[in-house]
Amino acid sequence: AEEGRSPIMCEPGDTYIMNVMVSAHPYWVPVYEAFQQAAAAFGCETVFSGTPDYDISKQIASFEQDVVRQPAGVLLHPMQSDPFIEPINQAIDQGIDVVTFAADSPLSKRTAYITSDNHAEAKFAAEEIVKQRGETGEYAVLENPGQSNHDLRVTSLVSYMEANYPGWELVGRQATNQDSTAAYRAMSSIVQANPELDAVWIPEAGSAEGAVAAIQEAGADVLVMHADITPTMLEHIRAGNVHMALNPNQGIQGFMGFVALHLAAHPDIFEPFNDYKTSGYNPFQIPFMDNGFAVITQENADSFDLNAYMKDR
Amino acid sequence: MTDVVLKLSGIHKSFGSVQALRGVDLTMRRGEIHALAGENGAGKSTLMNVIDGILAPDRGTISWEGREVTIGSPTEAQKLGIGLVHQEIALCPDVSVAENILMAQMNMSRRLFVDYAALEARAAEVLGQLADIDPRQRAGDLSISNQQLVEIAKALTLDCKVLILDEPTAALTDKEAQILFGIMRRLADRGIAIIYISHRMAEIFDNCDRVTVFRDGRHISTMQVSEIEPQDVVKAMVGRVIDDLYPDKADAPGSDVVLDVRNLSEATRFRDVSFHLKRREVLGIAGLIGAGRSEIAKGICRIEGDITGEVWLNGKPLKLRDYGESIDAGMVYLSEDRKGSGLFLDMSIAENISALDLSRIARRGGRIDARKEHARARELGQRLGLKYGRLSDPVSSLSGGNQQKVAIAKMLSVDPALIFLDEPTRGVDVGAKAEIHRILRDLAQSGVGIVVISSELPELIGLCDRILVIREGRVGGEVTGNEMTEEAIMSLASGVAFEGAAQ
Amino acid sequence: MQSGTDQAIGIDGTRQPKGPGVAKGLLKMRETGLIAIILLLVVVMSFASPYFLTWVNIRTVIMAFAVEGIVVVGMTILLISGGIDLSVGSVTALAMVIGGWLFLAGFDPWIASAIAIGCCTAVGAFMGFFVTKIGLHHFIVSLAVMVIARGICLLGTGGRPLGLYTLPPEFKFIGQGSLGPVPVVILTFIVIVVIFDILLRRTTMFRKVFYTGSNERAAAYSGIRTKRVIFATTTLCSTLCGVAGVIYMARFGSAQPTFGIGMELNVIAAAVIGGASLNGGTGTIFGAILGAALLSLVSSSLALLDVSVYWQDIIRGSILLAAVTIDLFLNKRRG
Amino acid sequence: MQSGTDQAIGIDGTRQPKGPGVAKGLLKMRETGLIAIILLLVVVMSFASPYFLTWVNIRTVIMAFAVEGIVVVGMTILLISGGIDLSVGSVTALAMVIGGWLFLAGFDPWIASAIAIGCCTAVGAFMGFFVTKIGLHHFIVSLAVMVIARGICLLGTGGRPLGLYTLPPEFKFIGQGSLGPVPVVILTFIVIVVIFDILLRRTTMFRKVFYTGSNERAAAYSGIRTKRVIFATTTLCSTLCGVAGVIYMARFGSAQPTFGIGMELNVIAAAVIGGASLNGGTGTIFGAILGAALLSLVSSSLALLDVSVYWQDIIRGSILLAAVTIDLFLNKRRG
Ligand SMILES: Nc1ncnc2c1ncn2[C@@H]1O[C@H](COP(=O)(O)OP(=O)(O)OP(=O)(O)O)[C@@H](O)[C@H]1O
Ligand SMILES: Nc1ncnc2c1ncn2[C@@H]1O[C@H](COP(=O)(O)OP(=O)(O)OP(=O)(O)O)[C@@H](O)[C@H]1O
Ligand SMILES: [Mg+2]
Ligand SMILES: [Mg+2]
Repeated sequence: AEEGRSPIMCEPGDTYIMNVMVSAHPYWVPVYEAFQQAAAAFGCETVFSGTPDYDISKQIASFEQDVVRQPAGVLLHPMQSDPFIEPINQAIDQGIDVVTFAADSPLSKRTAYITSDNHAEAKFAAEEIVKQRGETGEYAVLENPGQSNHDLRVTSLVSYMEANYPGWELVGRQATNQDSTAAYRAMSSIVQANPELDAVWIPEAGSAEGAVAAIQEAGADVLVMHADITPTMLEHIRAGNVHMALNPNQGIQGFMGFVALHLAAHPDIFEPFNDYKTSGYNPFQIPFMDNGFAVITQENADSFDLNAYMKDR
Repeated sequence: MTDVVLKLSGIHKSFGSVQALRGVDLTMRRGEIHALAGENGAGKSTLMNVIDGILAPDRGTISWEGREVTIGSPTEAQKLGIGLVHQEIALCPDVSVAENILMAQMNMSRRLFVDYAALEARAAEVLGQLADIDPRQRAGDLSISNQQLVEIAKALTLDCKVLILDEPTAALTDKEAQILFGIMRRLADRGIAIIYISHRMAEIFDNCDRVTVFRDGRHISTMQVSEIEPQDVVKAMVGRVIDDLYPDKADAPGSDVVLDVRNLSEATRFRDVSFHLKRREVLGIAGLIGAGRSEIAKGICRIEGDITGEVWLNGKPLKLRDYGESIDAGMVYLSEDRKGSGLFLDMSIAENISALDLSRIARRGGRIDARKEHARARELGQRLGLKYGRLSDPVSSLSGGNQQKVAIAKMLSVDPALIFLDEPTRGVDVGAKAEIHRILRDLAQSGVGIVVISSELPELIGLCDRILVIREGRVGGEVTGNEMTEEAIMSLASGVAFEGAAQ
Repeated sequence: MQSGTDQAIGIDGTRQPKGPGVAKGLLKMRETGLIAIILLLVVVMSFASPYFLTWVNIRTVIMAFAVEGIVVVGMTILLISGGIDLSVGSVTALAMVIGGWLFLAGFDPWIASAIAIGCCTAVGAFMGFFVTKIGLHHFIVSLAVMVIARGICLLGTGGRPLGLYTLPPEFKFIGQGSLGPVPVVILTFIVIVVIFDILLRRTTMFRKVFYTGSNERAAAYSGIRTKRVIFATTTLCSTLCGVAGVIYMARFGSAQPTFGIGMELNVIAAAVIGGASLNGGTGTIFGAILGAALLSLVSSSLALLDVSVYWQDIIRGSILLAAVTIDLFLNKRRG
Repeated sequence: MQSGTDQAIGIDGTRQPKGPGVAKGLLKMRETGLIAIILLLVVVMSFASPYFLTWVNIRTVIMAFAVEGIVVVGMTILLISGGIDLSVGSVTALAMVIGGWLFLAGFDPWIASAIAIGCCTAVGAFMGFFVTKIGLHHFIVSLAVMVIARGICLLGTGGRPLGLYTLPPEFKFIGQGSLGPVPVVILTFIVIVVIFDILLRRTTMFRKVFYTGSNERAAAYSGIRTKRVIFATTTLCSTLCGVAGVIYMARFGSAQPTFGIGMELNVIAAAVIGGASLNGGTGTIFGAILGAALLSLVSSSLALLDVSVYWQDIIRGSILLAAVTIDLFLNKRRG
């Protein structure tokens, strides 16, 4: 390092890449924003990369191309865990650090993993439903099979309800795959078939948009809880059509993701109280880091307007 | 010359390296029936497409009623008053006959809604002159000859000053053709100029006023029909005299039987058909449109229909499951619908010719020997006088008659034991026709069975040793030798008394 | 061989009832098989679920395909003319995004919608240009446009849905309002379907669509400007996508850049179940809408019966296959 | 007018070089335009990014389409015969899921793979049956099978990917191994492409595919059992999906039930860019693979240049459109 520069700061040109699938998805926007903020604090450069498609081959190709560019590290959202084992290990072997976020590749040699605790979200949602509607009732869930965090949010809630609130009955469970039209159709049918429905839990915001429209059209009194947020759902929360949304702290995810990556790329500054250094491991191994989640209600909705947040950036 | 409607001068048109038209002239007078003759590929259809605005000429001028015009599309041609019946049938198979016939009218009409009742009435009226076809039927369900009649009906509805008929009678029997000539004469009397393209000399000499001959894209001559003989036209077309359109008949057919058909029946289209074909004999099959001639041949070859009955080929009974086995047994069928089922228009000439039996051009292991394929195609092409640029050109770039030659070459390429030829010389020029007749006779002489289905009675009479007449799906009778006259055949075909059948 | 039945020929060459014998005529209609299948499903479902035959549920089922049904109308006409359009989903989203974006930029929502629909028309014209002037195939052109239009949606929104909750109530009315018990969306849908069904069956202008699709060359020889016809049907299909997009925008109060992914297959399937041929020349609006209704009914029924999500795809696919097979046999038998 | 040129005829009706004048022959080949476009892109990219012309990057670009390329081979042959298959993505996923599931159930991975490929063949035969015996259109049958196969994948896995990390190394070798610097996947891909390219250009059996696709009736009138040909090409396409699925399984060490969504459009686009006609009768394997290479190259280049994701779709779609347009003009000029 040059004189006067802390060893934690980047050399000019040090670049970190954030690689995702379906790269146009708005979820990544605040994550990458925070990733950039953290990078700026350390004088590093960043690149946003990945594939616009929902296609594992293409994401692997884009990841491998990132590695060709010899970055300091890659913050990766692996579309699937196992296919990324080899690519991640090869990158690590070349001295390029990899931290995963929001989805993991646990069998690979990635140094850290940062995500929301989906169990915690599901538990919070379950308790909120019971708090609002009492010890007995009927509820439904929409789901998006195949995406692990969405799956977890649903399965955790269902098993938590079963285990702790036997008075609650699951009366509808439909796959709507983040498609608002499908959700509209499914929710309409569920509301028809179950006039006594008390609550619905939706693991993502895309389906929630259609579901709320269906519930409003049917004039049903259903407590809607969902995860993630979109501008439309924010308006629904403001208007009181939706009880609350649980939104993972994307900012923390991106910021801490960068920090974990940057630290992993500068292991020299750390003398751990273990054998890692002598055994040749990276001392900044973090098996799991929880970025937490925020609860969005009518009161605090204004702070979650993504368009307002991104306005001057 | 106030009565000149259309005058073409110095028209040039080339397709890539092929010069289809090299400066031709044509003048059409009001009320005349003007025949256009020329070998296959001489450029007749190309010129008609130029007149109809489908093709743009490379050079040359068109003047309409004394005014120079450019015709950019069929619509513009229609507006001027030009109607064209194409050599190739082009109907919309999914819509009714009535709509097909009156499509151009409907296109021009400013009315918002279609009046189906009036449409059908109008179509029935036009069709009534020609044939018995239900205007409400889907056009795609009609047989080829009926489709041809619909094409003609289409042109008759046009309010035109120049009507072009490009080989309209190629798929028609004499009866329909005579009806058409009657209509043509009436139209001409009303002042309409008619361009009539045909390879049948008799038709030209019976019905036309003037005849223009093309050769190799050039205008050779325009003559007054009354002042010349058919040989003059043939000579102008081919550049030599063709003395014999039909080869000599076999002196005596062999005693052994090549094909023996016994009690062949099918659910709806034919019943109890029995006939045989002796060695060295050419058998003709005649009948009215829709009599079931094609269906019988297709049934024997197992191309279509569930047949009962027996078929013996060269003394052996055939148990065929499909047409592939028929080809293996040496029995092939040349389709009357060359565009729909005879040819692969977008594939090359060579590929078309070898389609029937690929094993002939294959080396061991089923590998295609391109050189063998070309050699075979070249040889057959020469034998039939096929006019082409390269063997790798798509068949669609050939003229109608040359396409027909490719279809025949395809049949000959497998050295068959028996060929059914359905309208074999459809659209083929006189020179080539004589050549094809000679080839068929030679094949018969060498022991190959030849069965010819034709709507052109003179051809059947000239070529065949014996003619089987089919009436409404049954064998109506048989004529040989001197009994083979048009009258005799017509009366057997229609079941009407002798004199009544004569035209 | 002339038949003496009491039937007139329909536009699509099918026989249609004329005068008396409507019941018999109905039996011979192209769409009868499909109606029978749908009725069967309705009967089965009304036994399986007490909620099925309620007005609310029926309304829900219709609402679920009404807006997409507008796109089905455009697709059917395009298919009849011999074309196909894979971009319908993206173009519908494009209308939402452009309309929403203009509204947020301060435009009056009606003007914004009109501009959005106009943009979709322009996209259709763009495709029509490549098909008719350049000579490319509809499939590949619309595939490219599907990708490009999606890209424009993403670019215009930064990938984020636009919240349009502030749309004025009189505009939202076209998506959320009701006239009496009937939602405006359903009324709009019915009006569009009826208009185009009549146009397609009865007018000289739309008959040209059938001719062009059945045999383009033959149509051209009859003086029909087939390129113009194809250009028009391509443009019309995209325009109807624009209309659908604007209605979706009013209904959902948001504009999602990712809306309508995979819509094209659903829409084409509906048209084909309803008798449209992928080779052009045949098809009816009424049939296509029945096809859309069948697909939607199946989905709704499966949800109402709370069938496991993993089974739903299998059942839906099988019913699609069964429906076209049964339909084919009924038409063979009859024809 | 008979010509005495020094050319041999390719099966697809294109002229091919023979003896001397290879350069001239190349200029006349159907695929030349595409090669030119690809070379142009490579030249531009090698200036734009220093990483582009590295072996690792080239390998990555090839790897990105090699396995899908096997599916492209099957699709091209099917397109030539006049068919189309929308189910390729689902069927590829089905092979992964069945293979993975059997392996986890204790089967030897090679046997599990063989069974998985066999199941895909059966799916292809199922589609072939509906197309040739029932008489339905490829589009609608494969659409239904696409949905059904996806459902089976979800049902078999409960919607969650199967982890197959325990696959033995000798099996993983077919997906992850290398012979020298060249990955086995690329070698397999090249072998399959070369074999089918030769078969399609040179054998009588595959010539029938062209005849059938060019004019099915004329083929039947030439004694070709066209239904069998179509049945065979349909089955072959699904079988090659099975092969691709097994290789993916070995490569990723997992089986993803949602794998390959949208693959069909990519695969069809590749074949069409490479000169296959959606109306049947024309196409080459070599061209289709060039098409796949072009699409993959464009995606990779955009990623390497850090183009904004919102622009990527727009650029990809535009390049697709530009490529087919340029190709069309080059062929018109030449032909
Ligand atoms: N689309 C085309 N592409 C290339 N060559 C063509 C095309 N159309 C016609 N030709 C060529 O132009 C020449 C004239 O063809 P045309 O069809 O006018 O002949 P024709 O006189 O009508 O013959 P026929 O009596 O066989 O119908 C032929 O050599 C033919 O091969
Ligand atoms: N595909 C078909 N479907 C229904 N009927 C048909 C079909 N093809 C032919 N026919 C009918 O079968 C009968 C026999 O037709 P065929 O073609 O054998 O007659 P033909 O004697 O060869 O006369 P031509 O070929 O001159 O019309 C006709 O009534 C015809 O309308
Ligand atoms: Mg001609
Ligand atoms: Mg016949």
